[in-house]
Amino acid sequence: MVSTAGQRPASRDDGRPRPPGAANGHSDLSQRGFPPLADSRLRPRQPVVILAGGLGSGKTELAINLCLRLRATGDRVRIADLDIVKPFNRCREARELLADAGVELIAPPGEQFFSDLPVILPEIRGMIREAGAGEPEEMTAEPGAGIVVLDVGGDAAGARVLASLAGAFRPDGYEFLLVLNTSRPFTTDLAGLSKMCDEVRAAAGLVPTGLIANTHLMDETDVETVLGGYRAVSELARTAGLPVRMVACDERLAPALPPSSFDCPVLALTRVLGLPETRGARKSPLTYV
Amino acid sequence: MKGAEAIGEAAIRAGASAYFCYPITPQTEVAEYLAKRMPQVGGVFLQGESEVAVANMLFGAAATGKRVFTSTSSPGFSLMAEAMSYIAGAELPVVFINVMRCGPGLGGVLAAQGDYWQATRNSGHGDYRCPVLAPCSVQEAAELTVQAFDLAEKYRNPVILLADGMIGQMMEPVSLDSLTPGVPSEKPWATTGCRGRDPNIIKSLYLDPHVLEKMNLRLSAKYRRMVDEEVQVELYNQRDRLDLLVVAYGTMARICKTAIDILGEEGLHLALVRPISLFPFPAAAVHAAARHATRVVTVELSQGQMVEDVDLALRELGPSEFFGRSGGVVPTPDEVAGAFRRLAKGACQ
Amino acid sequence: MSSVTIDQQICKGCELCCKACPQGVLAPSKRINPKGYYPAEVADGSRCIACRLCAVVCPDVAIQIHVHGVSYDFFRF
Amino acid sequence: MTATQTLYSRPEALRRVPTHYCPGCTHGTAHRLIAEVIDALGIRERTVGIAPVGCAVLAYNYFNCDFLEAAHGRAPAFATGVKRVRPDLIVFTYQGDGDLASIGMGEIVHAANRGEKFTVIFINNAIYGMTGGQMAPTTLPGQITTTCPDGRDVRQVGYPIRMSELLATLRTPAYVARGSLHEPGRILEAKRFIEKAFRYQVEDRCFALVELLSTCPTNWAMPPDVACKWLADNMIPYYPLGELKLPEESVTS
Repeated sequence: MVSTAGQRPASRDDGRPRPPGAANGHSDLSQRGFPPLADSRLRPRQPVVILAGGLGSGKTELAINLCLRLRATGDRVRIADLDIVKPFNRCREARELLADAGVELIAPPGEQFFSDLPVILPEIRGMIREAGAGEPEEMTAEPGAGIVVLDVGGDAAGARVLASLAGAFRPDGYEFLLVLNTSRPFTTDLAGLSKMCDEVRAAAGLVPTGLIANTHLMDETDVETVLGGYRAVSELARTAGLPVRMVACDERLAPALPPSSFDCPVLALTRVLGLPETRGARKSPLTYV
Repeated sequence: MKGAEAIGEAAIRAGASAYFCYPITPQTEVAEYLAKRMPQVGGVFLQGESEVAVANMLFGAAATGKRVFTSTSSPGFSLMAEAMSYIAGAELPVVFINVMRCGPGLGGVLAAQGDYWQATRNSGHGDYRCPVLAPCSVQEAAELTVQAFDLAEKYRNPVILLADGMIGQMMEPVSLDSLTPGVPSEKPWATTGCRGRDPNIIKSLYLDPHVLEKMNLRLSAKYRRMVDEEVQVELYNQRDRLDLLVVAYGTMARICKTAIDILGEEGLHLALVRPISLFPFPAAAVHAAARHATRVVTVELSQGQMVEDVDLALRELGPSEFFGRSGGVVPTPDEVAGAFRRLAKGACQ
Repeated sequence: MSSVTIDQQICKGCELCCKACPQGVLAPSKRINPKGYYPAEVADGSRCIACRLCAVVCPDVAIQIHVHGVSYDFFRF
Repeated sequence: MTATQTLYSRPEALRRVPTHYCPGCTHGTAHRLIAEVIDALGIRERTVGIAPVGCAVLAYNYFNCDFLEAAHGRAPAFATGVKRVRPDLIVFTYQGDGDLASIGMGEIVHAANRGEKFTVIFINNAIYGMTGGQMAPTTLPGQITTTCPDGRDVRQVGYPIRMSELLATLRTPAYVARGSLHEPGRILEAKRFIEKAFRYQVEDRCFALVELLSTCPTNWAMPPDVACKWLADNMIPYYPLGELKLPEESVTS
């Protein structure tokens, strides 16, 4: 009565090569630490960085990585969890990891931490305004400056939250980066990417300032996946008149990428949120403080 | 793909031509995905005024012989129970996807497995059963969605896909090309206008108690056939001698596998039986595996529901130990491994 | 010349037709039928003017109306 | 013309079987009018009817077309399901006042508001018939039922709901009319309303609802002819007859 479905090998026994530790989810991310940003081109050009894009494009993993790397470089980093779309895989789930590293997380307090209510804390508006008050060069040119990262929910639905914060952003005082994964449904070709870009722009009421190519297929990502994604995003960049700010990819794959392939820097990502069975960022059941 | 999207796309591959829904966290992504996709494939997408209405729309649409489905989460699933009874009674094929959240009452939006009883016994009134399939990965969610449509048609019965928020939100690569839906069968019973035949009437009311009992006996034979033919189970790490046998399904089974691996490195032999079909429950597989184990533990994201089926399956070997968290608290692999370690070592003493 | 027939299997004896007939053609039967009630029956068929009002009010569709020979359709509805 | 001619006989869309309705109950009249309209429009072989919970639950035994049996109040949701996946079929629901105006209030309002292109026949006899004469949402002020033995007290349970008026307020184009089945002239008028309601669907125009004031001699505790008079004297003043909404008149912008 054991079906064929049941005889499929369990996911970890499928023979694919995996880095040590991660295979059993044994890596302790807080002990391991995150390295400072080596390539200065990865540094934000403005004190406020908005990360938006399609649902499941990898915004949150990217936001957490960027924050931890900037923190390691010496910046004061604050990250606002603005995901009002879904109650799973939000950056608040890396609360312990961020706190250990000294990154300030702004997420709803108390039991609202767990809700899917559209809770936009009033201090977020203040934080954006305050961060944008100084001269941009002073703020971001050197490590030690204050940086605010806004991790926005997916698709146009998630980007609407930005429209509600209109007025807080100083013109030219923010970077609005679209994270694009061209292996996701609806964004596999130029038409889909353009549509996503337009919808997010319309919903946010802000004009994007750059693109991030983050094409991946989780553990099945290979070099060609990343290169193909970069090509598609570059095509969009030409049509939309926007720069590709960076390519992001899993740290395990980054060394294999030919450096000459890109006109932009590469951000190597450490998988943080992971799956429920991994022993990564989650040291205990999710709690708030 | 995310689990929610994979379910939606798999349903389209399975030939679903209509999807009715009412938004509820944590599965609204299915609706949002299909709002875009159904029009592209010429299918029907409709957001109804309530889960009550949605489930009854499914009755009407299924009565025409089309493949139809919905997705919801626990409180919405309760509201659909009325129509499920009628759909089971009228013998219509409909797929219900329940992405469970916490309860009771409004509960919370995080992952839980508290609707096991509701799904595997029956959600509504009367003497009926539905096949219940519980995926533990995005790929499996897609495959079981396709299977659900085929099963619904095979038995002319509602079929439930029971997942939790973790499965719905999890992103994993999916191969949709491997999905092989069965060919939709002829449906001479469908209400499509009586041209060239006598009128078809789809109903579940039989006033004569003897006629009604006969119908119930016929349905009950159908449910027994499901028990004989539709059991699905995954066995993980089976050995001849086990320190502990674990029974878990869905997301909880994934966490248990990591815990089993952790203890394996410590020299403890643990195995997992993961029911894929919750009804019919893989009782024989549980019993067979348990004969090699000194102890059995059932692990759930609830305070203990499936454990009753495990106890029934264990018969003379039972009862099972139980470990569960609820309220949306998902235990870490280390926490689960700790519980297993205590049970396994306790068993050795 | 017209005639009214009442299907005794279908009629339930509600008498709405008897009340509706402007000519007094129909009346309740004086004999109880095998089902235990008094169905409507044609008391004086010669007075029928084929107005069809009996059929219009009959909730049980028990009435048929036929016209023999030349008929003038005075009641068009 | 010299041959024998049949001036009136049973429509094809109605089977020749005795109904279970009480003597003088106007459900039968409503069934006949619908069947005549189905015949007149030549749509019997592509019609799907939806029976309610209530006295008319067995309607599928009487009509000669495909039929579904709905859960209490949910017939408009059933009809939505059928019509959305098979717009070529002609779909009608047949619902009583408890079914449509009480437990099924949500379904009917939203189906009408979405402009679902099916036809609703709403039988209003101001009482729950099947369950034995309890108060309905349409029971008249002061009217005695088993659950308001001293007469409906509007201070306790509010006034009867005028469903047709309520639905006619919706912005979505629709056809809404109220007829009555208590006398020949009104029955013929009701048939015109029903025919119009089905024709709008055949032409794929709009949602259509015809409310039919009906009698319940048994639960009203009066003989059929007295019930017809009671309807005329008591119901019509509260539930005025006529067409309440035409799709042509609706504001569509």
